[in-house]
Amino acid sequence: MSNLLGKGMIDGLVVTAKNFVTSYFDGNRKDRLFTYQYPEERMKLPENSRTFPFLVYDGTPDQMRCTACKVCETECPPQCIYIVMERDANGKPLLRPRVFDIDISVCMQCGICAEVCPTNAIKMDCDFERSAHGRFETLLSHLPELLKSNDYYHQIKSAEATRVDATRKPVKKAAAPAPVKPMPTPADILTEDERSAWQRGCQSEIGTGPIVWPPPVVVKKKVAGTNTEQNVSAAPLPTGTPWHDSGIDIAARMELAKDRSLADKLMAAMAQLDCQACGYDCRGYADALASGTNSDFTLCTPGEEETKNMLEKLLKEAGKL
Amino acid sequence: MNIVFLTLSAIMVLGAVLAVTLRNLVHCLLALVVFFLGIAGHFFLLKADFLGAAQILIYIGAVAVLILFAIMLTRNISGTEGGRSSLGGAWWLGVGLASSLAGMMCVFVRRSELVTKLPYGATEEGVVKEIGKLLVTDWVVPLEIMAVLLTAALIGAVVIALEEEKKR
Amino acid sequence: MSATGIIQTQTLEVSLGPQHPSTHGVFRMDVVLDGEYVVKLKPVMGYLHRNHEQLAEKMTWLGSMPYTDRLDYFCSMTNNWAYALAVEKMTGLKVPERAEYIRVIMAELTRLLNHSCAIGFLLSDCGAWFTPVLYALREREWILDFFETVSGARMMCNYMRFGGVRVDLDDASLAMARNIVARWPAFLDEFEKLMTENEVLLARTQRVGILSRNLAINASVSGPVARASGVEYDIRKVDKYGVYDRFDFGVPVGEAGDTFDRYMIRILEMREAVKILEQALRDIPAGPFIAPEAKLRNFKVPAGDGYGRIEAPKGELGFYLVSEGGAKPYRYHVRPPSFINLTILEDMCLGQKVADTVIILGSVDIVLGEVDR
Amino acid sequence: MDAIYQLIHDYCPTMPDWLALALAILLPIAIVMGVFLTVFALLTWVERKALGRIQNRRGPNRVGPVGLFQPIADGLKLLTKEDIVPNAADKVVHFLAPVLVVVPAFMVLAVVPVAKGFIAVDLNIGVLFALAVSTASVLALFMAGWASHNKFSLLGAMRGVAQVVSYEVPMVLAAVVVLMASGSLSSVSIVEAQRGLTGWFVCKPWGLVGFVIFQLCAMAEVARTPFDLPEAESEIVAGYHTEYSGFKFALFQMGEYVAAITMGGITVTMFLGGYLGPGCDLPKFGWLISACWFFAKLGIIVVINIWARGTWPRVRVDQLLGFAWKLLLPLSLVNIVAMAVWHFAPNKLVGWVESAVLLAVAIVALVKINAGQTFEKRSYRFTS
Repeated sequence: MSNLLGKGMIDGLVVTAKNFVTSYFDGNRKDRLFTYQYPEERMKLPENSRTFPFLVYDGTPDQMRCTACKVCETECPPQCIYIVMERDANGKPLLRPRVFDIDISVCMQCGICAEVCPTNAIKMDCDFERSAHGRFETLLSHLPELLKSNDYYHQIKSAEATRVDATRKPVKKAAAPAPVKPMPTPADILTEDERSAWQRGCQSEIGTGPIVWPPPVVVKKKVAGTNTEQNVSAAPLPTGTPWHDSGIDIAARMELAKDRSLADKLMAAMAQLDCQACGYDCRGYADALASGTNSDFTLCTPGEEETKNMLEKLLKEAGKL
Repeated sequence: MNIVFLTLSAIMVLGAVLAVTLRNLVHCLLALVVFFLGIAGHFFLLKADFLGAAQILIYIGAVAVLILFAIMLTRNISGTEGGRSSLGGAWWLGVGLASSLAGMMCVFVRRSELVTKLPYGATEEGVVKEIGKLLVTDWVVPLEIMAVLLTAALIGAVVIALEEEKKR
Repeated sequence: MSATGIIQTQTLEVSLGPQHPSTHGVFRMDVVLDGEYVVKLKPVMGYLHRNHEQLAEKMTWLGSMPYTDRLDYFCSMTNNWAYALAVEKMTGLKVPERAEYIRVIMAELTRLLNHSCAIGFLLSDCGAWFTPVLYALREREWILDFFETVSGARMMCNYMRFGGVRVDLDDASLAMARNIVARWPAFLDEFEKLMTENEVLLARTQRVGILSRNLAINASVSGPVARASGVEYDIRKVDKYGVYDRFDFGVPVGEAGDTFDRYMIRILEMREAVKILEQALRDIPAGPFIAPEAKLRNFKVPAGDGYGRIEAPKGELGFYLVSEGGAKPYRYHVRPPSFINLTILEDMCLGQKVADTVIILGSVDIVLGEVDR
Repeated sequence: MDAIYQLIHDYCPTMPDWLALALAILLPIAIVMGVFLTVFALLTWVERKALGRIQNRRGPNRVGPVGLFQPIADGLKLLTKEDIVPNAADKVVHFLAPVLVVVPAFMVLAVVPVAKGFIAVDLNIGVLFALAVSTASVLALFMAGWASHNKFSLLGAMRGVAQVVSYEVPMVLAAVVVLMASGSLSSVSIVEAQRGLTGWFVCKPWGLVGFVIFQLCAMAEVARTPFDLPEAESEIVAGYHTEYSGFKFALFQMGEYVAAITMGGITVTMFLGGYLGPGCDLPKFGWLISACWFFAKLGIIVVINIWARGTWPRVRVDQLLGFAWKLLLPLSLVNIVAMAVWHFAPNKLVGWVESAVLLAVAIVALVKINAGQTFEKRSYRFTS
């Protein structure tokens, strides 16, 4: 201990005095005065810094990279992403999202969506000035706001964007046909309560069963001989593609598809995300494998090992390998 | 001068009456402090600055605080427990006693020669010096007795506190 | 006045918290005071309960990783590591050597960050008007900048992955880390000069809030709190997880187990952490930063259970996981050091002054995100 | 007062006599109030700025140049804030307390000689008046704490009362030395008694000890760190003013800061030679130079206060009271003896040596007795 009582207190005074004086003669500003005077001066954000996700497009917003594969929607820990794939009049997937919403009041900026995206479509932005007056609508980002050009991506994260550009395979995508009729947004079909629950990310509050999306078109049809009307689905959803759900494992899917054609079986083995990582949509890849125009069964990235093994097994059984 | 005197006196009387009639002990104490302040004001009015300052220092700074600690040790501070009024049944007796005492005081003060001359020939400026001299000459025995008394009280307080400490 | 002549006083029940400047979050202490002495203290927790464990059981294995950041929000890196360690034990994933070194670097930097702020807040609780905290925060800025450069976020790093780490350390970031390590001893010297020998601090902390060695062991207290009471227990030495067996460092152990010891142990631990960091930054090998067989999507863990524990800055942080072989954990349990260390708060506070409870709480170093989960 | 009356009379002979008299009384009070309110506003700014720099922050820097108008912004903000009175509070007492905090603080100003020949009221018991009036703040403090009906407030108030009452004793005893040396209670005579190169009382052994005791007691009396227990924010939230908001809170702050300034003023008057300094006797601008001297010395005291606040932790309540009763009180008693020794010494040198030795022995003995078992050196072992 100090031999003189009071020395410790004097020492402390010396330290604070030194800090007081040197804060005025601070060559390297971060040695003493470490705060940034925010609106005037801004920190240079490191390239890795992440805030909220955005979607990258090449060229024009039409050429978005996203294929609506829903990998990010599945993996997102707080479940703040909502995707609806665009389909043409016949229900054929167009490999692009019609609805892509991110609720940034729920998003926790973990960046897992960007990590798991097979097409490098979703990336993390650096823009942190996202405060808004409302809690719901203003903090819900829709597709148009989410889409940012590849140039913007280069601008904020040049090294990473260059790396991505070098590894990206060009994706053949059909030019977007004019949509037949506008797809209802959740705002149109959900009740007020359900909508707010959805916006709060409380999916469990909405109805009891899983949300069927897009909603089946329902027409009223007179039942013969009576005055009653019956609800009949006008255009049933395209069948034949056992619904992929992380709850349905591959064995169950194969069971569902066991009486179907080879192409259907192959497709059931896939992740069925239409992510285009293979260069086709899932149906196209299944057809190509079944017809033998493509024999590489390892292309389904989202499906990973189990899909590869199953595809190999199915193709071997069919004698295609 | 008269206005100041009358106002001060009125405040004092009010404070004194409130101090005995209010239910809440802390309010009583605050009323008492008003009364003390009035006395100090009177001293200043009489150009007895030293006494005025001493009045504030001792009565407000010390006595009132002492009473305060005593109040804090009692249970029923807010005066809400128990139904009885703070004025007992014989309040008229108190009023009578107090007014007769006041009357007697008036008579004796009027007759006293203290009113007409400053004691011991002290000048206005030299009051403090004069008081000091008197305290260590003529009044040294009472002063010492008081000092012993206070010391004894202090030691007593320490002893009680020590017992408390031992119990812990 | 009672018959014995001793003044009988009423006790006063004060609820310190949940809104109180020094309860380090929404924590409540129901204190019964006799004068200023504490005669009874009941910690009340749960104000920040966020259903962490249940959430994790509804989420993919990877999805829980960013949530572990939010446990002890000062030390997201070590939280990540403990979780990753538990999962790696269950899957048998081998972590590449470079990743192990990166993990050590991150964990020890987290230790520096946590301890400097912990003692800063402790001194602030002593009434030092925020000066020590701001000095600690000033140095913490460097570490946070480093974390942001590497992981993309300052506090919610979400950096570790099963089988490695998410982003490699390039040369620039390594230089940044070396710079931090080089300037830290100077900061510690300044900090110690500011406070360690201050007589007021000594009077406030020495022989205040003593935790006996036996009680520390019986209550399974861990981390600096236990070591200040003379318990020689450091998981870095006991388990030698990661590559900790390769570094030469000591574990400081105190005698008295009072608040001052808990303060000093943290300072000494920081000095040891600097030693580890110097060695790790010198020896870090080249190689992959994540195991090649590690995968992100559709990650599944074979059925079974596993307990991964590390020496987090606050003590033993453990994750007990049960898997049924699916994409989600069947059971997910956290052993948070702050929570366990908090259980002995009453024993330390009894007979102390109300002002002491605050600094005793500060010396335990809790983060409510971890206590309430 | 008389000088001003004369001045008014000279320049404005037509003014009625009663008005001139009233002006002569009110003008110095107004000036002193104005000056010290400005100083108060400045002090809050200086304190925040200096604390900021000590803590590696910038301090206020948004309102006006270098944040100079921050006090005005603060005042406006507090004025416009909602005034919240707890339901269970004693409404009248709760309202009176902040007013009563400010009054004594300003009353003390009356006897502080700010410049040569400038004092609001030259009472012949000036110092006693200052000490007496400043004790009255205890009551305001207690009223605030008790009326709020909040346990933290009550704890803070009881701490405050105990603290002020305890530190009053050594403070008065430390002041006694000065009264002995100057032979007067009037603040002006005390200042005038300190003329000369080493005339300041602080330059004498008993004066130095008295100054340190007085300064420590003053810090305790106005609840400055390390004695800020009545409002120790880490323990009892905000102490006695926990339940105050808006302008009432502003009044508490004002009372506290003005009390800190006036206490500093009293310290300067008693130990640092008040307004004395080279040039203070110049015929023409003597008053200005002396005022500068006074405020410069006051500045030093204020800086010490801020510096201590930015550095030291707070003591505990039993240590606080122990410090007053076990160390400061005996020391101030010895200090009086030392003053007597000095006074009756045959010559200056002997007096110097005698009182210095006496005080040194007393300090060492008291520290030994009190701090003997308090601090211990610790060593730590490392296991590997």
